[in-house]
Amino acid sequence: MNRIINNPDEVVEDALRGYLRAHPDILAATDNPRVLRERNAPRAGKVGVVTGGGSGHEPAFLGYIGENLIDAVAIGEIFSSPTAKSFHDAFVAADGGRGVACLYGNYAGDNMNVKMAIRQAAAHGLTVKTVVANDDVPSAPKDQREKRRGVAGEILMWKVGGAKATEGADLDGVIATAQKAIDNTRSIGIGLSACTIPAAGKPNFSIADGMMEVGIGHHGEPGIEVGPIRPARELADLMLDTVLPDLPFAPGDNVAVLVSGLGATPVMELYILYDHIAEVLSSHDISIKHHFVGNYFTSLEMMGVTLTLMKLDDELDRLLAAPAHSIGMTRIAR
Amino acid sequence: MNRIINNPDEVVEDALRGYLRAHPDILAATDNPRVLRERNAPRAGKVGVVTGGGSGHEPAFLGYIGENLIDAVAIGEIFSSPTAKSFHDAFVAADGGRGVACLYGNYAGDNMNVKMAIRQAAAHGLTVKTVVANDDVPSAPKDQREKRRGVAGEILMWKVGGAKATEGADLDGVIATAQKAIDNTRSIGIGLSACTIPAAGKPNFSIADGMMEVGIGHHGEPGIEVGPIRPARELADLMLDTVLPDLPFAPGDNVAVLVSGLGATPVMELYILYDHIAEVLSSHDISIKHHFVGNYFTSLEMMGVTLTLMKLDDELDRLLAAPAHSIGMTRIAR
Amino acid sequence: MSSVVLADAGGVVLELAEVINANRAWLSEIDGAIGDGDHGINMSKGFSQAAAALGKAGGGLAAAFTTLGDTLLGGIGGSMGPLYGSFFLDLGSTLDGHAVLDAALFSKALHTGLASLQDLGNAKVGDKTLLDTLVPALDAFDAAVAGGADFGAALSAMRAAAETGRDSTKDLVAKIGRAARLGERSRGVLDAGAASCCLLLQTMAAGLQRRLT
Amino acid sequence: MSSVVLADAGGVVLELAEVINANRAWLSEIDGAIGDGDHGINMSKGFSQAAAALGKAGGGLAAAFTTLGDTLLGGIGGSMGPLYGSFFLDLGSTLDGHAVLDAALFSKALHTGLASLQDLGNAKVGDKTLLDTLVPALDAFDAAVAGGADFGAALSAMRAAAETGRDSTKDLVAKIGRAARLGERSRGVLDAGAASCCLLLQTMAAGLQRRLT
Ligand SMILES: Nc1ncnc2c1ncn2[C@@H]1O[C@H](COP(=O)(O)OP(=O)(O)O)[C@@H](O)[C@H]1O
Ligand SMILES: Nc1ncnc2c1ncn2[C@@H]1O[C@H](COP(=O)(O)OP(=O)(O)O)[C@@H](O)[C@H]1O
Ligand SMILES: [Mg+2]
Ligand SMILES: [Mg+2]
Ligand SMILES: [Mg+2]
Ligand SMILES: [Mg+2]
Repeated sequence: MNRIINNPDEVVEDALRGYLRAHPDILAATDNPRVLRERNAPRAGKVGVVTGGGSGHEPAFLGYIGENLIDAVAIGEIFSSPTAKSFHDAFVAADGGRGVACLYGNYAGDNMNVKMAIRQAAAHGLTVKTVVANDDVPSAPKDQREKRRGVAGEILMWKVGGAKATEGADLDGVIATAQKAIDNTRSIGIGLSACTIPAAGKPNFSIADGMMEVGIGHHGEPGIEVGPIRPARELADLMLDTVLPDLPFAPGDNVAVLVSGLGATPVMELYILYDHIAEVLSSHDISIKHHFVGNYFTSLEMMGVTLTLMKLDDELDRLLAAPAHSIGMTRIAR
Repeated sequence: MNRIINNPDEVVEDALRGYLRAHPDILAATDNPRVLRERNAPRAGKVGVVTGGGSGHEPAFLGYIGENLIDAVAIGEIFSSPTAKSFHDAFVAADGGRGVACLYGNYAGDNMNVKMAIRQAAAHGLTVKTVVANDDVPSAPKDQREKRRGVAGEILMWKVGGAKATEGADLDGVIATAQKAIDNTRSIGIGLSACTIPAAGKPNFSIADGMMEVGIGHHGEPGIEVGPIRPARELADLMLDTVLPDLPFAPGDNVAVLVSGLGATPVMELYILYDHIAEVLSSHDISIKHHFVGNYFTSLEMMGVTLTLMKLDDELDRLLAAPAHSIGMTRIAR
Repeated sequence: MSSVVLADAGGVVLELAEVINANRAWLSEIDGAIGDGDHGINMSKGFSQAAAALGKAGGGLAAAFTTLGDTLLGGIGGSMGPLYGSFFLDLGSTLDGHAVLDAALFSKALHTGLASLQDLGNAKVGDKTLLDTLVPALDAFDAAVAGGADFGAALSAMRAAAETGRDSTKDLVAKIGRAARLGERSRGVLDAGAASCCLLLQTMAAGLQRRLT
Repeated sequence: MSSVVLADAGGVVLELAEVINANRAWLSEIDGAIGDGDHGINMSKGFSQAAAALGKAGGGLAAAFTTLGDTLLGGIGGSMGPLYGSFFLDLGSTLDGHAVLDAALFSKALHTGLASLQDLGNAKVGDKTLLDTLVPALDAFDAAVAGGADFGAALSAMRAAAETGRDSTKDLVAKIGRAARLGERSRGVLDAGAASCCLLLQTMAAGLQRRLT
């Protein structure tokens, strides 16, 4: 394990110090060392937008703290849900008096900790409602959508939810729009190599040389098929063949496309893949209105890629276009 | 080799198609498929700013095409200098009538190809002057600075040179400032794992588990010391102990700091390192005025990191602060 | 020999922390086979924090369980934080206000904890989780008591059943948690949570047995 | 038997492309030992492009060399593009306007090419580069001619010297290029450019010998 760390059990603490030091124009600390907030949060009169999750996915989650995006984030150990206490403290850090929208991903630990945090918040009169992202198509059949994991689609959900909150919507409005966002979003990942949690010191799964794991999860959760790597253009087909029929996306649709590396895949390869994806979408008469190509949601030093598609209506289009500034994503007004 | 590619000999072509498709708001094609230009280049009356280099370092080089940055880039094969013809065509693409500043890195191939390209340009009356980045301290002793490689310091040189050209400086002015920028810049890299050129199919060097190569080059060029990996805080010391005395940087100095991952190192580790670097600099009474932490200049899927320090005067400070928008770096006016 | 004086028994929680720390690597290794290899890390982080919070003596057992539960909830996150956290919180609140722990109170505490754990985690016996240790261990305890065993003997029955329960997970296919997606591939190895739960129940039983008066 | 009719000899360049393509993997392997493992890839890319540009016949040799030089310069970049590119461009321009190639003209062409190559690359014999093949090969050719050998015999001398030159790089420490930073670690293996240069000179010599009239 060749890593730039001190004590492997303290990588999160050590990194958070660096993030805070590097981005005082965006981030601020809170009393809970595992909760960061947008430096102007809470904003009075705005619905607070919160997320949280395990570390090792940077720039997710804290990289999406920013104006028009996320107000506060609860930060867990590597690949491990934040505590109920951290979720609760993030709610408090984001609360501007109109309630808090907790937009997070569907993982057992997160579900339990959020549930307990909401109980705690309710006890002192803070209303928190949730949207649970479940965009990862291969993680369960369509008729069990509630079992699907949340993956990079969360980023688009945050972008939409954050912009909606800034527009002044009330809590139910933010929740409804974020729910619509994720309901119209589908993802799939392909893993090309394993990764190592520093405290574990060795990878807890493996992908052989020349092989890929289709449908892999963000923590190396097994996918639906292990097989020899195919050329990029076939990977694009394979990913779209899984994602398109599931919603389904149809000719004439406008979409947002997010191609995210899992960490170690060279960025040029994401562009190779994006080129094919754009080509196939255009052949289906599906128009890309927004696109993101880069390392937006990673899994430490895993090689591989995720594809996320969101079907747009006018509202989602407008909210995705809204300017935003964060470590992980900057949208400039045009 | 677990990669998202088609024909390994055509990764550059395939990726360029994707880059062009994804960023029409920034990039434009030229007649030479290995030359990209800023979409509004050439800008009449502005000194053209050009760079070029091998591929596999993304977002370098093409990721720094943008307003206030680079006008045109010559693109080589993976880790291999662009052709003389491509450098020449990039000069033409950037030429707004006031000459062209070619700001590139000190590699044998680039030196030769730029030299031939300049001859070709001179033959039809286009003046091109160069600044050759040589910021990589471990690559040669101080009294042989002309032998040192150019590494991530090039990015700061481009930022400075690009902003200077936009301010309306003439060719000599842009060259003088870019030269000043690189003369005040020092870098060092530490490699933690090897990388594989797709067309080669296997790594051409290796770094053992638990070992690091101090002073490694951007293509895996051997460094000055191979030894067991040390904790992040000692790596920060080691890097600064090499870089600080070389210029030298002194108490009271204002600096820009760039911590760039080599590709596969998780971004959180760059922040762990940055935190220590900032701490040590502050203990030396050196003030960080600008900082960049992320994957700014990579080497395919190598693990590792480079540290770059630039000593600032008022002009360098102003030019680094100027807004810019590119794939690899966005600076928002504040 | 059928009850424990609670005011002196906080040390039991320190013993739990000890056994978890001693088995940190082993628990992670089991988790590594079909999970993400961090169960030992997660557990030892939380239990060490709790031990530190309790200090050397450990105080009363009710307060010690509450501290452990609070620390797990506030300190480790993941699934174990809320699951073991609410379990131990419930143990603490059930014992709170009592001077002595007997078989009936112990059973009530464990049932309360189990209910929270199931409410939160939605798992059931056979899903290859820590419930496959906890539920049969508790059943064995209750059965022993119903059969006339005293507290100490019932604790011995619980210890044996915990181990059998833990081992039962070897042949199970995971239905919940990270390992669930492995399907048949998850068969043949122990479940990490079942292993830690066995350590906890056995150590708790032994600790209480030593304190029986 | 002492000259080659240039108008028919463009096929020599196709033979150069053939030998480079046939040795693509080997050249990359040599480069991989102390360089970055792409010499075969780079060379075969440029030479294949040139062969394609020339078509089947190859035309006159002067034009074929010029096409090769242009293609290398415009097509492969790196160090090999400008170095081999200007070398072959010079061969082409030296031969241009001549009907036949004799020993004197061949020597002049190689010397012109060598001069550009050295002007551009700043390497010298002993630095462990292609010059360690090219310079002794050219010297041997000149010496043979000076000693009274005809063109064909001088080409044979050049072939032998190219191989000796190539092999001499095995014991050298690289002074230039990527391998230079390896210092002593670069000793013990051939230099990739010296190997490709040997293939080129030997194939060129053989091709010219077959065309001697
Ligand atoms: N819903 C659940 N109910 C009960 N136990 C569970 C549940 N989900 C997971 N577990 C237990 O958690 C253990 C894994 O814990 P740990 O490795 O610490 O957390 P994580 O899975 O987040 O890495 C599993 O072995 C299993 O026994
Ligand atoms: N300055 C130079 N002069 C002559 N030959 C050189 C010079 N630099 C490098 N070479 C030759 O180039 C060869 C490497 O070529 P190649 O692998 O294609 O390029 P790169 O080093 O850019 O990967 C070396 O083996 C050496 O013979
Ligand atoms: Mg975990
Ligand atoms: Mg090369
Ligand atoms: Mg685990
Ligand atoms: Mg090479």
